[in-house]
Amino acid sequence: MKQLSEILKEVAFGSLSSGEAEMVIGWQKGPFWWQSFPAFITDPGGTGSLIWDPFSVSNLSKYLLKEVPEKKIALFLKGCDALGFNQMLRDGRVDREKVLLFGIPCDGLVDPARVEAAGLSKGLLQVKKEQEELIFYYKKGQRKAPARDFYYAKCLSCRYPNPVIYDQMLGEAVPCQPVERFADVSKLETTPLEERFSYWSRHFSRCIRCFACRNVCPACSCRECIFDLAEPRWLGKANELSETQFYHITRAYHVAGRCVDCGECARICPVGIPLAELNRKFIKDINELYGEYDAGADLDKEAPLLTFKTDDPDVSSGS
Amino acid sequence: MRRIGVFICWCGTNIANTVNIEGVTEAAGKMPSVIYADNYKYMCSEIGQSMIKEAIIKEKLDRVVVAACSPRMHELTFFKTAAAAGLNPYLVEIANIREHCSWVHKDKQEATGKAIALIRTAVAKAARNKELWATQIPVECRALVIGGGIGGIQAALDIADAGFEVDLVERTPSIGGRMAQLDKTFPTLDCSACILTPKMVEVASHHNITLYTFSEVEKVDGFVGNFEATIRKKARSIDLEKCTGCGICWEKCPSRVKSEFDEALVMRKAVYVPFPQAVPNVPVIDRASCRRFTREKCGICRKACPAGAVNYDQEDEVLQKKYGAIVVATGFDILDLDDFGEFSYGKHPDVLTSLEFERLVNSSGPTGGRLLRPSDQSPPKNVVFIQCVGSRDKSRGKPYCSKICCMYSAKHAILLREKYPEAQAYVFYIDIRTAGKDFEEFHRRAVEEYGALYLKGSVGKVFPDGDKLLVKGVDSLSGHAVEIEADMVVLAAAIKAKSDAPQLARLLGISTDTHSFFTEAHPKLRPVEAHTAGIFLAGACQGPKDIPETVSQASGAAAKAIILLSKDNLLSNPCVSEVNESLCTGCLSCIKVCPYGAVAEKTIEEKIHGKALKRRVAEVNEALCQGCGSCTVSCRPGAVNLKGFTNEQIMAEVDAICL
Amino acid sequence: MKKIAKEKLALLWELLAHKATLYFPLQEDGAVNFAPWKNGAQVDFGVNSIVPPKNVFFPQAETYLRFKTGAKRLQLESVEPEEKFILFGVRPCDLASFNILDKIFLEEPTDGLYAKRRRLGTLVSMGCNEPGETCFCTSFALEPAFAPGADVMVWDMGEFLLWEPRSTKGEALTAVINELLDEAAPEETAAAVRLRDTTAAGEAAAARQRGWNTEGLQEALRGKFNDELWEKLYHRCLGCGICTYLCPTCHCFDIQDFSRDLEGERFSCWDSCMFAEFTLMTSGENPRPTQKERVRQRFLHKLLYFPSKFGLYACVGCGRCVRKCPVHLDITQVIKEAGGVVSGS
Amino acid sequence: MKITTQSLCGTMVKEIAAISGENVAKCYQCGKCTAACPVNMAMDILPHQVLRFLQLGLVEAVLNCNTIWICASCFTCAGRCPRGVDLPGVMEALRAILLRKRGFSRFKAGDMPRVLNKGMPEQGIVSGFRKYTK
Amino acid sequence: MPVNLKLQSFEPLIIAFCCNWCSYAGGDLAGTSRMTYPANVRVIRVPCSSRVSSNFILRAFQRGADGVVVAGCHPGDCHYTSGNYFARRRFLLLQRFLEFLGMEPERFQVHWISASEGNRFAAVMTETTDKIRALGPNRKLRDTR
Repeated sequence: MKQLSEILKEVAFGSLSSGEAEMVIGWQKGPFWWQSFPAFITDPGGTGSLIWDPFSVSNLSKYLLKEVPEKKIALFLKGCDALGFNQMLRDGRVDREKVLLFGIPCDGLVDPARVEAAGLSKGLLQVKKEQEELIFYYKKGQRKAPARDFYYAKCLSCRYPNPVIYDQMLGEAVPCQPVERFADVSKLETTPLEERFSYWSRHFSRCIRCFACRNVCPACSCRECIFDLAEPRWLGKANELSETQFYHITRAYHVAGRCVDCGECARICPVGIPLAELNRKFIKDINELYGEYDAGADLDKEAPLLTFKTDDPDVSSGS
Repeated sequence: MRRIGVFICWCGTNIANTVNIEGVTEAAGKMPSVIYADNYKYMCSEIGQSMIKEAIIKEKLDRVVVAACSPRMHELTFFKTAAAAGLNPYLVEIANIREHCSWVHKDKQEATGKAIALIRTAVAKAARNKELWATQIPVECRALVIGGGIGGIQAALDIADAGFEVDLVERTPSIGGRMAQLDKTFPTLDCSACILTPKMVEVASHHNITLYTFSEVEKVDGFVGNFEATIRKKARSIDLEKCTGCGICWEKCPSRVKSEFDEALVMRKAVYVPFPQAVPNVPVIDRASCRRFTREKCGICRKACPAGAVNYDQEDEVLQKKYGAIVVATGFDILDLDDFGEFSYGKHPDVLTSLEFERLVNSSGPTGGRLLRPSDQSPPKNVVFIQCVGSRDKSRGKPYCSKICCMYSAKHAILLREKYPEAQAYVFYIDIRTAGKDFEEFHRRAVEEYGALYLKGSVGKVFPDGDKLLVKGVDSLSGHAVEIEADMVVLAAAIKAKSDAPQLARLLGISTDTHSFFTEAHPKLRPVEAHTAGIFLAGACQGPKDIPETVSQASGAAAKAIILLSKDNLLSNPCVSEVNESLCTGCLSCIKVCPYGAVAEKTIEEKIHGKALKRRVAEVNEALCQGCGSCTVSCRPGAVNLKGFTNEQIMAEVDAICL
Repeated sequence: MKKIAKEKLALLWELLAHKATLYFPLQEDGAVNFAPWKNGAQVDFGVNSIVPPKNVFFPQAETYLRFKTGAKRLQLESVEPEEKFILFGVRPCDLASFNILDKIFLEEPTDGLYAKRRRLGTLVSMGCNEPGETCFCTSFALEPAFAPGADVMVWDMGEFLLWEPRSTKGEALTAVINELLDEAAPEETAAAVRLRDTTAAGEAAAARQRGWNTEGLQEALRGKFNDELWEKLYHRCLGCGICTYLCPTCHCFDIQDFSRDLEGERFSCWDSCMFAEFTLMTSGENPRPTQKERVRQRFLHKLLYFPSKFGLYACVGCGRCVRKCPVHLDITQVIKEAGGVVSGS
Repeated sequence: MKITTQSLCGTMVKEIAAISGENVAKCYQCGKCTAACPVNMAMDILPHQVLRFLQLGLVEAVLNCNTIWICASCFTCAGRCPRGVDLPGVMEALRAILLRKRGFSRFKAGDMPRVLNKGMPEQGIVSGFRKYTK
Repeated sequence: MPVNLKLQSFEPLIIAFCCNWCSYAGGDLAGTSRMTYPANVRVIRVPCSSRVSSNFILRAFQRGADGVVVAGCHPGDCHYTSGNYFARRRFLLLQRFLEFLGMEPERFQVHWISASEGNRFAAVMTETTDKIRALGPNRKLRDTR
């Protein structure tokens, strides 16, 4: 990873100093071992602060919505980010001509919670990845452990570790070894109705309506979200379970057939609602009912909710 | 605060028997924004209507709710009532308390409760109704007819006779189409050319018709009343003005290629007129086979032409034309028989398609009308006609009936016997379908007077056997497998849509069925209209058809076009979608779900933080939109809304109906 | 000082819950949050709650008025809380946040509902044995293991909890559960003092390592309204409400109506200065048009406007925003960059 | 079965047409004759099949069946035929060919006593003679 | 027994979104043919089943509907050619999703009822009412205020 980190700095420097890009979006490091965050560099001299480490999890493509679209922007994309980028492209929210994409192969990123759970976080200064291992650095000494043990759940089921779109690929493609991603959904599907209802009610009742799941989502790219509209006010602001249900049903429904399954919503939810399971329920059903469809990857296929076949399965009448 | 008036109809006893009118009136009077509530025995009667009108004026009502029968019944009546009192009709809402209430419920208390709920719902919606106005769309009073077969010819003539300008675009060098290839026509045995050529000439000479042969429609933009088409006039390499049609050029031309018009049974020259009665009777140079163009040698025709009409440098001409209406009459093709190896078609020269047979009996055809076997130019004695080759065949062909084969095969059996009284026709059929005026009689004549032997059953295989063809089939009526030694086998190959029909459909924004035939707007009630307003269908491009049907559909399509063109302006349905550009994200999902191509993308410029930025948004063409509202649901931020059924209105209805 | 053995805690909860609604840090699906205790609930003192306990006084949404239209005059009916409650296990930082909320809701015009809840509630604070990785309470002059405003102060001493009533409300509560309490031995009391000292010292050391303090911070920020700093910072902000909703001191709210037909209610609900609609006016004008102005507002409000007006910073160093911000827009880094004085070593 | 022009237009076919005065091609095989026939249960080839066989030129098959003898010439078929085919006439022609041209006899004098014993009316016996023998 | 009594006294509220061209007309036909179905059903007229947004359905549940029916033209017969095909996809997914969240699938139903199927309209509404009455009041997506 060290090497990739260096290449990343070089191409960032190159694209800014050559004028190919006016801004580079990459990652920087904060004081804590787990703090890697999006960075926006316009000065070639600032590219030295860019990093690539096991915590560079933020999807950078979503920022293209906010940045003034006239600027030519260079951007680093992981596999999941690339899918999100493609979805935004499909939604007409980014201009392919105005971005320079550097692809980063990524076989997984580290979930700080797993490091903490393993009791490795106390006094931890830095975590580095070497081959398949993580090296944990402390004031005194270091420890090693298999990297995959600490990956985010979303990374373990990742099916696109290598970007599907880029102008330049940085580093070697990594192998793809996803675990079954619908396991949780399938399990929930078989639990009794009432149990399922209380499961979701419990999770939804924790929701604080911070909208982080929406704001981080590359498929949520509306200029103004219906949840924010004052007229008509679809979503009330009361602390009322039915409204939270409305929010989560509608959010998932709006990204149905568009969700690239990057898992960011679930990752950043501050209260731990398993949002990805909602999205994956739709993905699973769409795959079963209308044929396999990978949003962000299957660019030659029409989005499942924007097309139909005359012999589609019928809506059972609830009997 | 709105000023809503509610008018409750008794409908004689129809409503009043099951619904407590007084109770409902009282409850309605207390609903939010309702300032007036009254009832009457027959609201739709003159007295009832004047009651409403008076109340609108006296009480200064700004919304009206009529609780009566189904809106599908009297909505228009009450719209007019409101309009007469100066209220925009779209401020009226109907609560259906008859069909959906008093007639389906027995218990008076229940029905009364439901009637109140329905009225409350209508009141809630009405409060959010807005004035709507039908917009006027000017109509370009010209028509475009695509396809110069009998359908296109008839439509063009009818529209032109009604006094409108028509452009008729035909892809091949001459108009005439399939009908020009035929010899006789069933069931009267009229000579096809004799009845067609006068019409072709009429088209050419009609002062309202401009003929574009050897031309294609490349692009169609716009919408009903305002289409703009791009027409490519391909280079003919012959000056239409100078050419006299003397024929020296094609006499001298050294290049020979298979004649499309004669179904490849003979050769034509590289410079050619497809058939002697062609309109215009001016040759074209087929550049793909002309030596001048393929090898940059030759030039004989130019030297030979006494009129100096040959022009090798002619270029394609691209025209932009505006039209109010379009008639599509692009005809059909014959199914490719590659998958039907058992008939030896293509392997034995005496196995023919019906269209080839047609050319062989045609006096302008390759044999001058003497029916001769292509193999040895001898007259055939036994001819086997096989029906349903690819028709009614789900596995290798088309599941539909090609409709005309039964009749033309009977015709062929008759023509055979007329040419050779000793010859025997055998017809293998699955069912005989003779639904048409004089069709059954014609078929029976073939059997009874012309001695054609009809065998109900299929042919399993045709074996070339010396100079004969051994046909093995079955007569399922007698239960016998049969063998016939034939001199000629004629296959009634299925009719199919033109292979490029889907492209044309895309270009025009109309739809096709699973077999690529253009789809009509309604199979029963709007059979000559396409789904896209202002586009009409004629002939076999919509499905297999015979000549009389094609002609009547063409006249029907022409009549529809004339109705459209005779208006200066079109009034559009005001309940159409609209886009709130500030909310529109430009994902254009709406375009994907619109069945009418009524949504398009446009670029707007706006200032964001002091910078002028361009972005794409959706735009609804009100002339094309039919108001289904599918786009509104595909729009996640709710930027697309359907006037008359807005999100706000329906949400208010939901809130009110759930109380 | 009293103490209670850990094995008696279950009895304690039951006794307290019997007396009043008992809010506890409860663990559910791995997330710890304050919620009314019920039998079988999983109490977790190990980490501080994700959502701060401010919602006990300042609920996410709260109806305060019911109305009826249709009659000649609008009929109004106000709603008031009646329920007594105990908030158990509040950390000293969160407890300090109530002082900040008090400045808003108890100063004129007083928020009656908030004031009543403050009166109805008894606060049992639990000292921190060890500050968390992202904690920085000492930088805002707080003590990790001691909350001056608590009605009762408790410390987790391993085998038992030390229990020290610190107000009349605290004394009253202690009286109720007295049967479960034992007198703490002097050395046990001394241990609590030691605990206070070591945690404070530990956090102070950590603070030195962080390399900033609030000395002169307001002066430094006063000239920074148009500073490039905000330009640099705002880019990565996603505009979500995590920082404000998880902040124990954020107190912005909106007023909304809910109605059915002729009846309805008016409620206040949390709002966030991070949201674009927060300052959106009916005219369509938005004085904070981009995330830059919103990010600047959030930090300047906490670190400059609020202290200028009320004399204390609107931050208690609980570290929730540092930990939960998806893009690590870290307030401690902002302070550092904006000119918080870099301390000694 | 081979079908040829010869078999279709053979002399027998022409003869049947000449004797019956009927064009068997008129028949379109709807089967009304068979459906209406009161004695079809005793026939080996059904009435409409008789016509079909003749359309195909299968004269011998028809001459060898019992149908033409079972036919009672009741004319139900002719009365109901939508194509107006005189099927009893065709049956008669077939019988005539057998009786007159081929010397066939279905009923011989020696059979008489057996019938008489059954109390057959005289008129029936005379008719039988006319139908079954030369 | 008291439990049963309580169940029997429950009358569900059922909201039916009917497309103008087929199902609403089918409802009209049920009326003109004087068929009967329970008064629990209340119809909202929309131009096409594709006009029905999930938002409306959820809103109906929030505001107290015990069951929601969307009715449109039979697939292939849509007045607007293809609206019901889109609706079919949208609602099948929604139905399965609501069930995934623990909602009884009977509470949200989709039916294709043509303008000539007055009897079917009445039968569907009767059956739906019976089913939902048996399920009892819906509390799952309901606004508790």
